[in-house]
Amino acid sequence: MSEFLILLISTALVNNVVLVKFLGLCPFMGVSKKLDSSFGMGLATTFVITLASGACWALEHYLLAPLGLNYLRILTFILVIAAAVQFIEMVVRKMTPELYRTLGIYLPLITTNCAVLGLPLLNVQQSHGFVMSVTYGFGSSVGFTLVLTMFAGLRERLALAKVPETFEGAPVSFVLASLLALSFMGFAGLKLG
Amino acid sequence: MNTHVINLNPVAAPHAQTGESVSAVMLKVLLALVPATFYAFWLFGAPSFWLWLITIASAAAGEAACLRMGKREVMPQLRDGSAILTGWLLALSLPPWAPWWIGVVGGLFATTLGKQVFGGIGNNLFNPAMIARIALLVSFPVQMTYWVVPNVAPNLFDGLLITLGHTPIPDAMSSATLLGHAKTDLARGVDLLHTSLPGHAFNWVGARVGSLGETSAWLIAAGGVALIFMRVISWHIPVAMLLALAVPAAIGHHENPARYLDATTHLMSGGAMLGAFFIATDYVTSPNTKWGQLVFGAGCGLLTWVIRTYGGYPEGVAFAVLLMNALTPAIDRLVKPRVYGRTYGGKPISAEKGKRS
Amino acid sequence: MLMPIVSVMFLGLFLGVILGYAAKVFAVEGDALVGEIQGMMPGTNCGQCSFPGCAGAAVAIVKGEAAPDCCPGGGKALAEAIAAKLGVSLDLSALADAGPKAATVDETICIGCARCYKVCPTDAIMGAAKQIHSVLQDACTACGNCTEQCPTGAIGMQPIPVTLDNWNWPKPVLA
Amino acid sequence: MGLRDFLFGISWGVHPDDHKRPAADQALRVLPMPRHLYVPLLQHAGRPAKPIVHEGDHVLRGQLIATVQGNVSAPVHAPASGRIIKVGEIPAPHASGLGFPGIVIETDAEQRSVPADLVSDPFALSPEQIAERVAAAGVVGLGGATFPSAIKFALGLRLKVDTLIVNGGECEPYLSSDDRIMRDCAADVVDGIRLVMRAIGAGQALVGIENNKPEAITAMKTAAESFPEVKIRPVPARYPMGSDKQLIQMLTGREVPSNARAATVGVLVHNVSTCAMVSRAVRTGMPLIERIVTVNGGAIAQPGNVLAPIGTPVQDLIDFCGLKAGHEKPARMVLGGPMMGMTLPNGDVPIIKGCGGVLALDANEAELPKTTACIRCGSCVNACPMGLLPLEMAARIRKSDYKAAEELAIDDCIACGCCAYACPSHIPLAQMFNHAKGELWSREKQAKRNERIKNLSAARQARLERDARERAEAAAKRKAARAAQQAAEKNSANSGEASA
Repeated sequence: MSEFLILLISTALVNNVVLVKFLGLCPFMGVSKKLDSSFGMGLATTFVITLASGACWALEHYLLAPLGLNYLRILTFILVIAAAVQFIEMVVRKMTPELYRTLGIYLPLITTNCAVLGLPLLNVQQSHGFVMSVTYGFGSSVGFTLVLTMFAGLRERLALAKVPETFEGAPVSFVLASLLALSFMGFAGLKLG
Repeated sequence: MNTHVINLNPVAAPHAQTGESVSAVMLKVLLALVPATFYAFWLFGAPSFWLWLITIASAAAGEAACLRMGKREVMPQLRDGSAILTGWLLALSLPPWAPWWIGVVGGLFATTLGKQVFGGIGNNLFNPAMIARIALLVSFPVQMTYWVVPNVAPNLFDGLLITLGHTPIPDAMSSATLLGHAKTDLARGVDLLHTSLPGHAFNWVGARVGSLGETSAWLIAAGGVALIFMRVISWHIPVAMLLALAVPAAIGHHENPARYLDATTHLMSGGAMLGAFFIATDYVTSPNTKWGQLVFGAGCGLLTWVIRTYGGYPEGVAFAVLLMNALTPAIDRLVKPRVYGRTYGGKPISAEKGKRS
Repeated sequence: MLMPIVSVMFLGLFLGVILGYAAKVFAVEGDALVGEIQGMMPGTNCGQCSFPGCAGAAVAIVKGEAAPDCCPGGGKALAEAIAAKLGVSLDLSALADAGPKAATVDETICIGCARCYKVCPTDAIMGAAKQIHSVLQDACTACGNCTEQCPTGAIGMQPIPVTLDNWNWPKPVLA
Repeated sequence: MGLRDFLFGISWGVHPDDHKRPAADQALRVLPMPRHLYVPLLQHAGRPAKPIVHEGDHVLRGQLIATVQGNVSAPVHAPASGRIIKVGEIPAPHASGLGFPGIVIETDAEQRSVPADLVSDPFALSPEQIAERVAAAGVVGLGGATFPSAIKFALGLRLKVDTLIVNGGECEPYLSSDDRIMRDCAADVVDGIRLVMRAIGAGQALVGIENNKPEAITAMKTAAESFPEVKIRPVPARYPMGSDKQLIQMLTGREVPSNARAATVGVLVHNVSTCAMVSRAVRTGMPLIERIVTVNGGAIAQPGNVLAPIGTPVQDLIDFCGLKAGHEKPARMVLGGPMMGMTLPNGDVPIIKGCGGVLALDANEAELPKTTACIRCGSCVNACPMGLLPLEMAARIRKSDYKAAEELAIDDCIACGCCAYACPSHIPLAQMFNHAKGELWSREKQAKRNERIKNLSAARQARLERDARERAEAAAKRKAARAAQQAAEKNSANSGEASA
């Protein structure tokens, strides 16, 4: 059990997918205007990544490797991810139309989120087992959700600040993201146990 | 009765104001820092004084430049002392004999990227002093971890030469802080019971290796308690932070003394006291409700202990405070005081509950 | 050579079937949003927002062609309600705050021709043939139909006067 | 400020120095009858009263000049005998300088009053009779809320309140009119308290008096000695202890739910001056036509309490107490106390039933410290007696996000001014919240208006369609009738030919 926990902490905090590996930056910047919608986005992304990690591992293990079709890896991974995103989009549209409207274009854009494709590829690269890759995917997406929600809270506070015109909007958000990344370096080299 | 012109912008109540003002509050905090700072000057001699001066000057310069660029009047905001306080706290967290450009880069970074970018006082989201310290620590690891043995105080002029980098610092003088020493020994597999602590590593009075703010824990704590009684800060954050640092340390030490430092070492060494009383209690970046402050303080203490014990860096206070600053908006959203006549959830209370409470 | 084509084709087919089935399970009927927003509009089809009636404006708002505060009749209350419904943040201070206007009749030159109250979408004008007319300020949305009809220009748009009821403390300008 | 208070005492509220002495200790002076009285028709919460007198009429002192209108309203009586010279717009006691409907009386020398309607034993009256006489006398809450007292009695009776809380707090600095009435007419106050208890069926009365008024406490204790059910409870002097929700919590520990009245938790709050007026109204039938007003402030030569008729211009009060040498005009005139008082544009404004004091502030009292940026220090959060987050609300109001301020429960803000007082950056928080509440209220009003307009236009649409349909049917019926008629002529013509 503790080994699972250590992996979770190391993927979520130590090498966080957004602030350390710098994957998935466009939804990180795009959706984080409001806390509720960004938490919704985090959950949707977590679902997609975890599903995709498992499916891509199975795909790699049972289809691509035995048939030697490794060069098709990215194509098939994207296919699975796109299907998962379509599925989650239908679910969100049905379950919470409010969230569907606030996420808007960013929901289908999960497909293009580089973390969603990146993580399965990393799984394959580090040749994780099935459980390992699902945990790795889940841990990283929990890290993504955590940082996205923290950043959304900060940006909501920032919206109330008297930011000078030249920095209004995206520039100040980028400065804020860099400072957040700076403070996340505290977890660098964190080894439990 | 002639009809009078409609006054669309009359003076509103209340017509009485408190005597308190922002600069008075900042002045009290600066005064609370004076004893610890001068003791540190006495310990580390003139170079630390020059470094302190340069850091404050560059912090103020950074703020002035940004204000002028933003076409806002410079003097009132400088006079309220927040830039000086930021510079001072940053200087307290630097190695005493660090070169001058560390102070300049840190001071400028603190007030420009740390505060003015977000719109000046009251708008920054991270503690400016700590952001600058982390930026320096990450970009100039050598200069930022170069500690000096105390009680070797060159006079004023030689001190200036050292700070300006003219005369090199003799190696005999350098040593490691207690936390740094513990971290390296653990890395080398030597457990804490057998490690040979350098003479100056731990000293009750505070004459030990470390940055200006790390030495005299007692004086800093005294300054902090004075601030609490002057009602500038409330006791919630410092008490929560120190408790959340001491409790896991005590448990850890009890379980496995070889692996974990004990509670008093954690409290007295490193930036714990400075962090708890002066850095974590920064108004702008900490929650403003009592319960929120308790959660914030506990978070800072716990993260400091985690980073010190398991993390890559020996000193975790700066990182812990910044991470909790990042969580402050979330804490403010979750922890709100109970409004009179409403439940914690915000719904009006029922009449029976009103009668009974 | 055949294997890659076949495997990808099967994968696509398999996923397509799942999505087809899911589409039926999670079917959602048409976008009820336009109806909701139109329900909020005053419904006077006065045309001040340059769209064909309130329905036209609602469609434009949902499509994003029009801003939520394009309906002067609804004022800030409506703009805020639409912005909340769309989940869009809205800067209301930009709304031209010349203050709400209402039609007022200049009794001295009104000849009682009764043309204006025929075109008023909310029956806000009271009057009979050859009698002096007057406007119910509370029901007037300042759509301006009456001003075009009036032969003598007796009816005009005046800002609603400030009284103790609608006077409000101004927002203090902060440093 | 003992340690216990420091750690566990009440943390809300502020402690401004109260400037009550020496004005509070001066003997009560009676204002000579001013030449003109400007009596507003709206001096109470609810709908304005309807005038029943005309210009040129002659009225006696205490005569009814405006009757109740709507269910929450109060009558207005002539504060002096004289001639009505105007029924129209008079300057309103409001910061905007706007006017509102009122009656101007030119006072005469004789000052003949309406004959008193004495009642020998008021306690023989039934609660309804007491409420009726209080309503007829136009008695309203004199603490400042000016809610018609009789309607409160009915509410209290209906909801079976068990405790009457008498508010002798008067926590606003400078003001001492309640203090003066407790010292001089403690017997009237206690008598009024017992009458109100009888009117609302309350078992006990708790009189909350701030402990910075020792003379008033002793006076009230001696007056209430023989009535065990009237209990005098000194409370710590701390602004806003006089606010009803805070006094209820301090005396009984009960908390009034957010959007409900105090009566729902079994208590009713009345001001000490109101109780004194209830006693006079029930015993002698004397209506509410005069009240004790504190005239104070740095610019006043002899500050003190003055008994003045309702409708007296503020300028007369200030001239009566005189300005200090070197002040030809006060730097600022305030109606009420410094914490919640309303700035007056000029002195021609009349005092009304709910006005407890008039302040003439000199230059340094009126000096506005410069507003600097908010440093999120939280002293406003500690000061707020309602447990709100003033800095968070203010930040959102600055961005005109009133909906978010509403979610932070701005409706519960009692505008006591503690946050603005405690703010080291001197941000006018009270004004921001009044602005926001006004904006939210006007939006709500506009939403209701939109709703009405939608119904109006829908009704018009329906009417036009009905007219068109009826006209079409009528035309169709006429055409059918004509066709039938032609057909009839044709076949009569055919039968004519056939027969011919």
